[in-house]
Amino acid sequence: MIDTTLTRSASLTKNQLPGWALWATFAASIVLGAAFSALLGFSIATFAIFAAVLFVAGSTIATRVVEGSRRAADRFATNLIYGAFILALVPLISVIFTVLVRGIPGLSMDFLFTSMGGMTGTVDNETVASGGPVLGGAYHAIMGTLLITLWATIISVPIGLLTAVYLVEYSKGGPLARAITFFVDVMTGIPSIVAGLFAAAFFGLVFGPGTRTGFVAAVALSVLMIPVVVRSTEEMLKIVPNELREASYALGVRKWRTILKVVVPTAISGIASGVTLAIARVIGETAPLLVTAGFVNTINLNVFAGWMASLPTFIYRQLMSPTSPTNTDPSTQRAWAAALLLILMVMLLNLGARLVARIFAPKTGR
Amino acid sequence: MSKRIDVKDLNVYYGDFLAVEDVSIKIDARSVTAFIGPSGCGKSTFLRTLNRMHEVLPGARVEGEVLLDGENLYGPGVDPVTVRSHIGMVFQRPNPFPTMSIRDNVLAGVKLNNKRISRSDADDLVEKSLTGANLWREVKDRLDKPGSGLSGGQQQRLCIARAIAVSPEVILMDEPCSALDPISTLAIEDLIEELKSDYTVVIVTHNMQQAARVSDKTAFFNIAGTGKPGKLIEYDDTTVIFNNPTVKATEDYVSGRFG
Amino acid sequence: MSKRIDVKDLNVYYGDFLAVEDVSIKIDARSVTAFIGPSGCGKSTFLRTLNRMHEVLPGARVEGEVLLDGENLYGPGVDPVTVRSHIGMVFQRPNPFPTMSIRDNVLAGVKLNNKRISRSDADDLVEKSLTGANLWREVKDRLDKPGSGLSGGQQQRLCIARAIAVSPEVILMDEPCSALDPISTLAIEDLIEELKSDYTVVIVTHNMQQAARVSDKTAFFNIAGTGKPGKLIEYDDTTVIFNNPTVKATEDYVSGRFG
Amino acid sequence: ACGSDNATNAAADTESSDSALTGTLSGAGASSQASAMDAWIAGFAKANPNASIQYSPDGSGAGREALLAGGVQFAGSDAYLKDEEVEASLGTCGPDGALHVPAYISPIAIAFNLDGVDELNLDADTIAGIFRGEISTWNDPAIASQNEGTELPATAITVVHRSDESGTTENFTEYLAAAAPDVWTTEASGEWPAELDGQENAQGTSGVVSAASSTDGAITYADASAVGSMGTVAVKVGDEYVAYTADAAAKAVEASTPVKGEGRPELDMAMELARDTTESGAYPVVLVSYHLYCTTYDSQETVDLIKAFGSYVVSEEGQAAASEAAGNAPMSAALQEQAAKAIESIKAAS
Amino acid sequence: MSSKSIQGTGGAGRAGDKVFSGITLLAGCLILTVLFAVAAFLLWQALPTFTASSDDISGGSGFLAYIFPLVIGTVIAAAIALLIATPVGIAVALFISHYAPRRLAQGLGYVVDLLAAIPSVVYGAWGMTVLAPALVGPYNWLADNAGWFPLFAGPASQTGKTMLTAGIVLSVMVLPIITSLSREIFLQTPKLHEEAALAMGATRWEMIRMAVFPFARPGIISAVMLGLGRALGETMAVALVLSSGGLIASLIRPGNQTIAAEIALNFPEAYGLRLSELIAAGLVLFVITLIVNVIARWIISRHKEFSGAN
Ligand SMILES: Nc1ncnc2c1ncn2[C@@H]1O[C@H](COP(=O)(O)OP(=O)(O)OP(=O)(O)O)[C@@H](O)[C@H]1O
Ligand SMILES: Nc1ncnc2c1ncn2[C@@H]1O[C@H](COP(=O)(O)OP(=O)(O)OP(=O)(O)O)[C@@H](O)[C@H]1O
Ligand SMILES: [Mg+2]
Ligand SMILES: [Mg+2]
Ligand SMILES: O=P([O-])([O-])[O-]
Repeated sequence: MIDTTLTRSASLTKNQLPGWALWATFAASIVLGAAFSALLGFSIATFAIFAAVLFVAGSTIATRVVEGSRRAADRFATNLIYGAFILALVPLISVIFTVLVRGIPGLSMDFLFTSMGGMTGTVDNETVASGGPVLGGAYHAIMGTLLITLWATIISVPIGLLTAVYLVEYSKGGPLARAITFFVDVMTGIPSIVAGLFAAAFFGLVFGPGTRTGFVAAVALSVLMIPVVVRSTEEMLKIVPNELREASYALGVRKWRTILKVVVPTAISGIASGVTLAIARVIGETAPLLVTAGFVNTINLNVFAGWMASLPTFIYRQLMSPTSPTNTDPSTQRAWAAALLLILMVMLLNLGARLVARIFAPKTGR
Repeated sequence: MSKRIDVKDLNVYYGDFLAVEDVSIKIDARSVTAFIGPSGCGKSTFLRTLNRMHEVLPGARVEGEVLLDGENLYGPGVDPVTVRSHIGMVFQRPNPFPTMSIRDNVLAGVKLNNKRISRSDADDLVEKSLTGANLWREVKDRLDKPGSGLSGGQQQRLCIARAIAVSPEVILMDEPCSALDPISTLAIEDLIEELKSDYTVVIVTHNMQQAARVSDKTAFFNIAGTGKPGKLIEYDDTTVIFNNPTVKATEDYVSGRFG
Repeated sequence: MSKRIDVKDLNVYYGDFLAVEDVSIKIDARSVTAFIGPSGCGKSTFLRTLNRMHEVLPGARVEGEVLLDGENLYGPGVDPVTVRSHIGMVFQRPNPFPTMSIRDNVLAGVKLNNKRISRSDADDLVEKSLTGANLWREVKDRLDKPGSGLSGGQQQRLCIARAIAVSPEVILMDEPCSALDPISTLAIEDLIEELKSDYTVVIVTHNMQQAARVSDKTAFFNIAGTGKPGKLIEYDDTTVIFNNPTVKATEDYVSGRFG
Repeated sequence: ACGSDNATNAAADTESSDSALTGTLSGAGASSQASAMDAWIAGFAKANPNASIQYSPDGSGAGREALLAGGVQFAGSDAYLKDEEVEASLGTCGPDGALHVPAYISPIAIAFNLDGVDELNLDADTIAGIFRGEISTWNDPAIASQNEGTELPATAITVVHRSDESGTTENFTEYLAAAAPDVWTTEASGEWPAELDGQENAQGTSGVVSAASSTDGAITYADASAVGSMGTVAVKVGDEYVAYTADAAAKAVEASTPVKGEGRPELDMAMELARDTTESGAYPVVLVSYHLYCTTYDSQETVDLIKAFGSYVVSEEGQAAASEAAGNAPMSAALQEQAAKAIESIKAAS
Repeated sequence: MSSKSIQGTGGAGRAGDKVFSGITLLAGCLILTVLFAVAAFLLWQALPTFTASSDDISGGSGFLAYIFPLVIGTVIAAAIALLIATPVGIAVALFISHYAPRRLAQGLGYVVDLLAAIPSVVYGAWGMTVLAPALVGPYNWLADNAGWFPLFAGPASQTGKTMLTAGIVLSVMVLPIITSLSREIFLQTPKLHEEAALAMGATRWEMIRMAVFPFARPGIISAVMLGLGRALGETMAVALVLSSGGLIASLIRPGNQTIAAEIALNFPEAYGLRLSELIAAGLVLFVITLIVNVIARWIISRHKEFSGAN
């Protein structure tokens, strides 16, 4: 029979790192990490870095010596992957912590349900002097963000989905499809402000100069959103197995029904996350909104007329030009509270998308 | 409801590669026809041309005519979707829809086409089709569970149930039993026997005994070598093919008493 | 290089569902053992426990012992990766790596352990394995083409070539021939015959003739009803099982002279 | 549907319904005015509940562009129109072009973050030297010699300037270029000189203030209302050191000369500030932010609104409201009067 | 059970197909149109810059001299962001799809998606108030100990507002994009192929390299491209976090500037030629994205034959 070039251990358990070895490595790297860190003047960050590096190196080398290079590579990869995850959590926790600590004090019913109408620096000065609750709220901005994002979604998701469907299901890789794919990629790199300027200029041309409405902003955001929707949907549709399409065709089902009822539902989980991602990407945009929706302190619920506030512009203005320049704390508090709200909104959206995905997703019973 | 198929001088291509060359064959209505031949000789490929599933693959195309009761499937103005709803198909690999329950999988052909069907009709259809595919007993208590939770053999039978649920006139089966155990295989063979009285059945099989048992006529395909096109070598009554073939290659192939 | 397998009181679960109950079986080194039984009775499930592939599925677990030459596969400190490199597997559905060429597919397992295999050794190994799987002739001119461009049967043979290329001590095959034509089936059966002289081979098959032809011993599994666990009903020399089984169910099953 | 625009819980105003003004005015421009504008808008809304004003603090340049393009009815700008802009305004803003009215006056503080030091006396040359990076430690003799008795540490000076183009920068560099021409050899501009590369910078007034407040040894320049608890510089004018105050700033504005020229309307109030003034008690590092109106509007309704709003802004009451909210310097009475007159000249196209 | 002819039937259904494919085509064309409109808008607005004499351009020595440092700055920022976010993002996606305990994985995915939910102003504010001050110490240490290396040449910024900080903030913003798309694709890797690898005795990592990565490669590239788009186009975060300036090799000193931030910072006060200049800068960014994408496409297409589909 085929001569084996493998070097395999005869026993199944030989050359195994005992279970306690990793814990020992862990303990050693903690101790050594603390020691090294102390040499440089102890800090949590250097300690964590030293300990992590020591642990990764130590466990990899130990594995390498005892179990061989393949296991070592596996252990190394595992360590790095866990490490990467922890690393990714650091900024996340830091940002969330910052937003929570600074945002929670500002959240109140008043903040949720009033606008900034009538607010002036004088009011804030008095608030600071008297120590009373911070007045003024983000209701106008919340509604603005909801409406603008809703419209942007209404515009982008159908266009994005349909385009992705065209690319994956219909195009057969022709020059038009290649052009679309290519330019969609290019579109992802349009700076957000340019999208805003473009929408402003376009509506300026059509409806007269200075046309600023929620809808103009929605169009600007759509320019930013569409490529994300197309790109993520395209990837998700591509990995739907052809077998399923064929099964459907063989039942005499039309292509468009196959797409809508078999292909899209199979990919819906990924599509939903892509759309969520796209919404999250634009819901926090500031620059394009500044030039398209204008900026107001009062409530406007009509996206087709009048200027409109939004949470990101609200945050930006409160941070960059506080209501009272002399007492910026109330403005800062409002800004962080609004940031917290914005994050909560996207969280809810995310939950919603997951629910959608769960309902339609392929049942993996097997 | 059954229909006759006449294939005239059919060449099947994948892009520039000629996979099946110059096949002419007459398949009778109300009969079972088996395609046999070594792997890669183009049985699946040829089968797929009979309901225009071939053209779903990019670059795939055919030359020649396939007549269904005298009408050319590849004629101008013929809608492949209509063709496929007349000519059903079961694939080599089971492919239930992962997003659908077992019940919905069976009803897929009906529901995906947006045909309205009453609840009780649907229940009857599900039961009838699953019984026909010898699966009813095993799944009747979990019709609402996903179809992908079944074993390979169960999945294949589910696909058969799905195909017969739309009652096509011709049923094409590409090695439908290759994943099945003998009991299910027997059930499917019984089913084919039953279907024959109303439908035209074409089946690809690697199993000589199966071909001998179920088919009225047998077509033997062969291939001269890699990169060469597959060809129809001999086509005759099954008894003739298995007992008294005219071509040497056929005899060689069927005389090995395989599988 | 061959090894003996002793299974003791093995229960196999999918989450809470007991799929296979209380199996004890001794599989001799240098022999071919066939698992037969109706669909869904847990043959594949049980087979997968023999190289710890079962636990790859979420929620899947086993109770009991599987001893490979006396060493428990499920013992503490046993690495499933080591187990699997001792015990190779061929699946029911062909699964070549689509992104690798045919050649790389064959070498995939070998390269894991031996990155610096010389070009000529690799060539030899590829040719030997592919020849063993009866695929060499068909693919020798396109070794650098992707493995996914092959027909179903060709793909399955490629997977067999890939499994034997690493020369495991035990080879598990889950219906390896279900997608194959008789010629390839014969080739695989010859291959199994050959492997037997060095390795332990376990094969799941729906094909009674195949079981009868290739195996030394046969295990018959059965299932009492849906939702019930599969059980090992009878295990004996193949001639005994097919000609003189002690259990009625076995006799019923093997006497239907199926596929 | 359940939100309210009454953030301050003000009692509903019933007495003010005698105002007949309706409609919406849109303005855009300088962000320096944003806080004051909030106060004006709130004050104006109280008196005219049926009219509304909206202002987008996009920046002076954007405001001027928008006004000249007809996108807004008024603009706020930290700088007056350049000649070519005046030319453009002649067509789009009526035959007499656009009108500058000063609305917001605020001293620019030179603020630093130095432990234990709250005030420093510096002359223009020293300030320019510091901001050019030529004087790089706080105990430099040039600084010490002007601040006898102050304990100066050897801390390195970190200059923080604006990263965005800004009216504050323009006014500050104008002062440096005029008062310290030997040291500050760069032309005044809204953008910080590119040749002074490698200094710290931040976006917006709040950006520089926050960067400077959190960096030991930092110095920056910012609207005086925003500098918070940082130490500030008293600037040498003539022979004395003047700290920024509202009065000192107003005095500097009074010493200015009007800008005259082709195409500027007669009552226009664009002014050239005398940065190198030696007048006693004047604080020349000051920013004057204008409102720009058209001299002629298409509809009488707009004219009524503009006049009502414009005169409110420059009224005693409007200036007081702004300075209370934004902490800036109110305009002097004389300036208020002149401004009111200018606004009166706005008319509808016949 | 119709025994109708295959000819002429299904007219209505066929129309459905035509209409649907027509609509999808229309959607695609609409995108192209918008894109051309954006390009045309940029060109039209940028035109004065290209015709102006070089003295009138900011910096006084022509547009090329003006834009060059910005291009380099943009590339540096995006490169730092991707260099950090790509490996970390893929690793996090793998962690969620193949490493984390199954029960945890869903929740973890959600947590990382949260990063995408944070608006860029908040990242900017966080970068400015939390991250930058925290990095002053490490930067000083780098300048003291690795100052010989041009990228870490001192003296380090005393506010921590440097290119490296901006790059880190960008990488945090880009991370969820890469992670969430890659994760979805990793989860879709055919079980067949994963099992094939495992059954051969591959370790988990080897299985990932053999079955998961090849399958996911085009998807990963797409994800990275999306992330790159964000990194290139991000305005607010960079504007708030970076002490901008001229071109400089050191990443821990004030200096460098990105195109997007340059536009955002100067747009408010810009008019006339300056405005046109900024828009021309936008156009250049457009071109950069174009070039990067050409390269990415090329990489993907090189391996087309071996793509994981089917
Ligand atoms: N999608 C495809 N593109 C290109 N060539 C293909 C494709 N599918 C099959 N072929 C080739 O066409 C020929 C016929 O393949 P086909 O699948 O029809 O064989 P088969 O007779 O069904 O074999 P099996 O019994 O193994 O299923 C083979 O050479 C095969 O490699
Ligand atoms: N992943 C899974 N999760 C839950 N149950 C499963 C899973 N896979 C299989 N089963 C169930 O376990 C039982 C045994 O299945 P298995 O696939 O082992 O059968 P088999 O004997 O191999 O059948 P076949 O001959 O059809 O391949 C069946 O009832 C099946 O439905
Ligand atoms: Mg086939
Ligand atoms: Mg099985
Ligand atoms: O008011 P600024 O132009 O300095 O922002």
